[in-house]
Amino acid sequence: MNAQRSEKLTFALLLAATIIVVLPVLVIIGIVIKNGVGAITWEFISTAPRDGMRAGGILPAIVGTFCLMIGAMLFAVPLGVFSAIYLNEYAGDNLLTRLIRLAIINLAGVPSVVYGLFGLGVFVMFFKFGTSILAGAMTLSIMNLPVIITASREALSNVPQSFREVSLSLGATRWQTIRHVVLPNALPGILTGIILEVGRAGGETAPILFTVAAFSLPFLPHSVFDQCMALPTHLYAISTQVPNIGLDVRYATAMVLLAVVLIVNFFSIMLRMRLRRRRQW
Amino acid sequence: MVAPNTGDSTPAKVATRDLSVWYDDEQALKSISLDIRHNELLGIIGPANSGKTTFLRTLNRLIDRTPGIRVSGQVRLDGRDIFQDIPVEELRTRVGMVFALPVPLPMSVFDNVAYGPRRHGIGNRKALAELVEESLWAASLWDEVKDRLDEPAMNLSGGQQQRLCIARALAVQAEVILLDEPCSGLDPVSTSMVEDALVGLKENHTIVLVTNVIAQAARISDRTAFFLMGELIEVDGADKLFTLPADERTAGYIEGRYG
Amino acid sequence: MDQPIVQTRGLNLYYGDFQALKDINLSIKPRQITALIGPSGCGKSTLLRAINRMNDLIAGVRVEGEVFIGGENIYAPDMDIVAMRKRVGMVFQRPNPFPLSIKENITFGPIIHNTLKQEGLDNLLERTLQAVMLWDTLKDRLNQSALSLSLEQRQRLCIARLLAVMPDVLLMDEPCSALDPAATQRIEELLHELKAQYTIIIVTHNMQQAARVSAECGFMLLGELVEFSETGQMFTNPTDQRTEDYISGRYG
Amino acid sequence: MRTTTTPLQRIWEFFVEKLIFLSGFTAIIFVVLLFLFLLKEGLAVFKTVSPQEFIAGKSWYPISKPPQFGILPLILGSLAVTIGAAAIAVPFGVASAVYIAEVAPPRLKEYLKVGIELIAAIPSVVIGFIGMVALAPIVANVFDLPTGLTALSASLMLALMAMPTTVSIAEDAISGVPREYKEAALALGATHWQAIYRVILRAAAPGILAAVMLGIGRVIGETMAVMMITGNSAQIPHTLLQPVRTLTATIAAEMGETMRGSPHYTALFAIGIVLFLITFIVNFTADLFLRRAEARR
Repeated sequence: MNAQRSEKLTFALLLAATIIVVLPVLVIIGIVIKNGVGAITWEFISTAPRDGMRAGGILPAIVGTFCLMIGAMLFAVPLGVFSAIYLNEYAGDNLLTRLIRLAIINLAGVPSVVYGLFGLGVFVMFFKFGTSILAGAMTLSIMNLPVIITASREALSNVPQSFREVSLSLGATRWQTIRHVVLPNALPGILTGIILEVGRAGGETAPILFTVAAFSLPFLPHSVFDQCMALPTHLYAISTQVPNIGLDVRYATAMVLLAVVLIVNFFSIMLRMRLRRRRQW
Repeated sequence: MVAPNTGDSTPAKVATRDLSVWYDDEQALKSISLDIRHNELLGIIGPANSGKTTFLRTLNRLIDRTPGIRVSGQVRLDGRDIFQDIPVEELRTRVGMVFALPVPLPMSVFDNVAYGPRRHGIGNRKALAELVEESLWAASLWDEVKDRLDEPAMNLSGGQQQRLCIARALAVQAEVILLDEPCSGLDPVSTSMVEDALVGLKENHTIVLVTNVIAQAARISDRTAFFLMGELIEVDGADKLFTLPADERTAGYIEGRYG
Repeated sequence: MDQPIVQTRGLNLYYGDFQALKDINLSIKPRQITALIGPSGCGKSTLLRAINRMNDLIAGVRVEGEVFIGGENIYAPDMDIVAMRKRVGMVFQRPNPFPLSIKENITFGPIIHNTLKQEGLDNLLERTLQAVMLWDTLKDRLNQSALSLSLEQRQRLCIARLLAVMPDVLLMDEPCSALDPAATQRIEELLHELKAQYTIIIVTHNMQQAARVSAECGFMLLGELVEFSETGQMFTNPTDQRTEDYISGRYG
Repeated sequence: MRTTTTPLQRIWEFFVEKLIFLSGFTAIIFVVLLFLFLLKEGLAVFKTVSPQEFIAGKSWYPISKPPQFGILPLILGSLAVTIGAAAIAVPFGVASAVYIAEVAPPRLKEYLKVGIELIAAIPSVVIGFIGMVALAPIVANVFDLPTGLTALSASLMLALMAMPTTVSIAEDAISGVPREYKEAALALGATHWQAIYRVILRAAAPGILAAVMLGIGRVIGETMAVMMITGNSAQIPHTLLQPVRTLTATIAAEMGETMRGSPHYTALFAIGIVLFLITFIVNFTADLFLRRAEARR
């Protein structure tokens, strides 16, 4: 077989592998929608569960998930973005920054359930927040931190050095340079990373399992020290803990969760595409 | 080493003494002693990696940003040591820099020129407008862009962008302007417009022009310095250096034996 | 007079809407060095890369006209590009040896073209490295990484890697721009050696280099081939005003 | 206009910069805190069992009397699932990384990347749910098993979850190989595929290894999906067709029922330490590879 022929065959095989990798995601989304859409009613998304979660809706879980997403970002975003600025704009390459870098990649790889343990011990027990929205949001935010730092740092380092040099050569200070030249140009990239993590905060289960989640709580939270329901834990509970729940209700819950997460991701993808089109340096 | 050229009676605007620069273990500049006079246009020529750009970036301390950099010796601006006596922001305000490729910031023409003054606390719209006009005028760009001030600076042609960068340095009232091969990306017409702008600026500014085109240095510089492998080989009036160089290596470079 | 080995006829090249080459008609004679000069952005590298279809790699490139290598139009639809590139080798601005051993760099071409057995490994290594004057320095360290070499040695290795596939034409895109004066001089000497066997087309931003090494020379400006003539003629008595402007340093 | 900054501005900048420095250290503080905390709570288990019994003990019966805390079945459970997932994820992941980085036309490349990102976006509890209700019955049918909740089902779903990490990092590594190598190879008359497998893949090898490691790290740390699909039986696995229980699932499933400070509670934290150490090693090695890849450019 000559080189060109074997090349064609190999590329076809690679394409096949790629399809096998990407196709399941569409299958999963398809299955969830097909089986769940029938059970989605206005009542389902606007009322609390009744009858041991076998009837009624999932409103408290939706609200709880949004509370956790927002809460997690309140902590993680400022801390993460500032850390990224430090690492990219101020820190040189020395032992300390290497340690920080190592810490960040390690944090990014820690299993989510270990974050759950950490949140349980530190926020629930040590700081005595109890199982609460506060403890859960803090736990999620620490889990989100490394990714936000990494994404922000990448966005910052994509701003051309020449922009910084121009600003400095005009006598601007370091912070002025960051504030007026670097940050505005890195912002879309930073936002992309943040939105991605909002989605992850909404979909994670293990870290909130013992820090915030209520099994069933048919009313909405009033303060950050309340427990709340959340979509992922709710799906877990009705799938494994509660017998005799209609499969369509479970699929519908999965569909709502998937919708929340995918819509958030969709925004992130749109933002990045716009960013790529706009960038011209 | 070359003795500092002090034949002129006016004190130097910028003076370096035994200036050496290392990148980690590699010495990029070797004991440079050079006086740059008030309101002269000093050309710097030399092959790639001869230290021209390093020299330029040392004069306004942009070199500080390079990891692993080490500097020894002195640089004085109007007699004051730039590493000790002058805050770095002030130094960079007074000693402006124009880079090899034009770097318009991603904002409008007006905002580009106003960027520096705004950082120095000028917020008054009218004062800014005047300053912008003056600077663009001095960079020989006003007529071409006066109706396009709100357009993104990226829309200008290469030659216009480069003059915009000069105007930007003028807007913070730079006294010394450093230019690092400013015409390397430009066509002949744009090149001659930038050159004309530089010659016009000479009246009130000290200009240091690094160039890889020997003819450009010969055309517009008052004096020319020749760098080779981190050393200052010689510096002399352009008429002399290009016709009767004192050093064999300068002659070799001008005749194009290397580079 | 030899037949031209490379010929372009009405060659136009576009990057999207931008026309980078305008109606280029060029004839390159075999076994001599031809230089292409001009200010940056004039299209000289683009023209060079059109001669072995390296431009195919760039999205949005459109080519009109013909390029003949030894009488064969390489832009013909049924052209075997791979076989053509084997005949028309290229040396790049930045030396780019593969991150493999010195030996693997040299054997790369012969292995993919199944010619290694015919020549034999030892012969191949000695022939190519001798030709670029690296044999004596490197013969005992052929298994070391090519990235351990100096810039000049890397560029020589890249040339040796090319000679291993026995091309007819060598395209060189500013091969000395990353090198210091002494290395430049030695590479130029190497070019003089090589031209006995190979047709060399060199793109350079250094006019003096073109004057030193080439027999014929083309001056390009804004995508046009302004002037093409015998090198001595071009540098002493150019026919076009723009050539004269460039040679006397009015640009850049 | 020489006066450049006002005192107020300077004070403001001072504080902003200090805040920035402080944030830089928080990441380190959290890692140290996380590890110290796990140590503090987890090491107490060794009052009840010896380290050998804990790591090599063959039975995990935390609520029998006396309780038995041997995590060997859990380690082997994690291992079985991980090997199964890696066996699928590595070849397919690397193949599609090559396809996306080198072969796919630009338009298709965009769509494929979005598709890969969507996989990453699906919450693991949804993957677990689908595995449980849609995949497990199929597996049970095909292999004629009493239940489809097995290591194999989990491996299949986890391979999918490892994909985004593996593909995108490997793709970065491949696209990061300097263009010049490819040009040089093509200029020697190589076909595109010859350039890929003889030069590009070898130049990208450290990055691809890192991608594989990080994908595996993702699988080891995954919790919800394995908890829902593996069948959660803490026995030493002999084939992929039987139920297993992983380290992560054990923590998630049992933490809700323990008393604070009880041996069971500390045992779960000790499992946390084990997980932390495993992922630390995985990430650390992957980072070494990545830095080697970077140094090569």
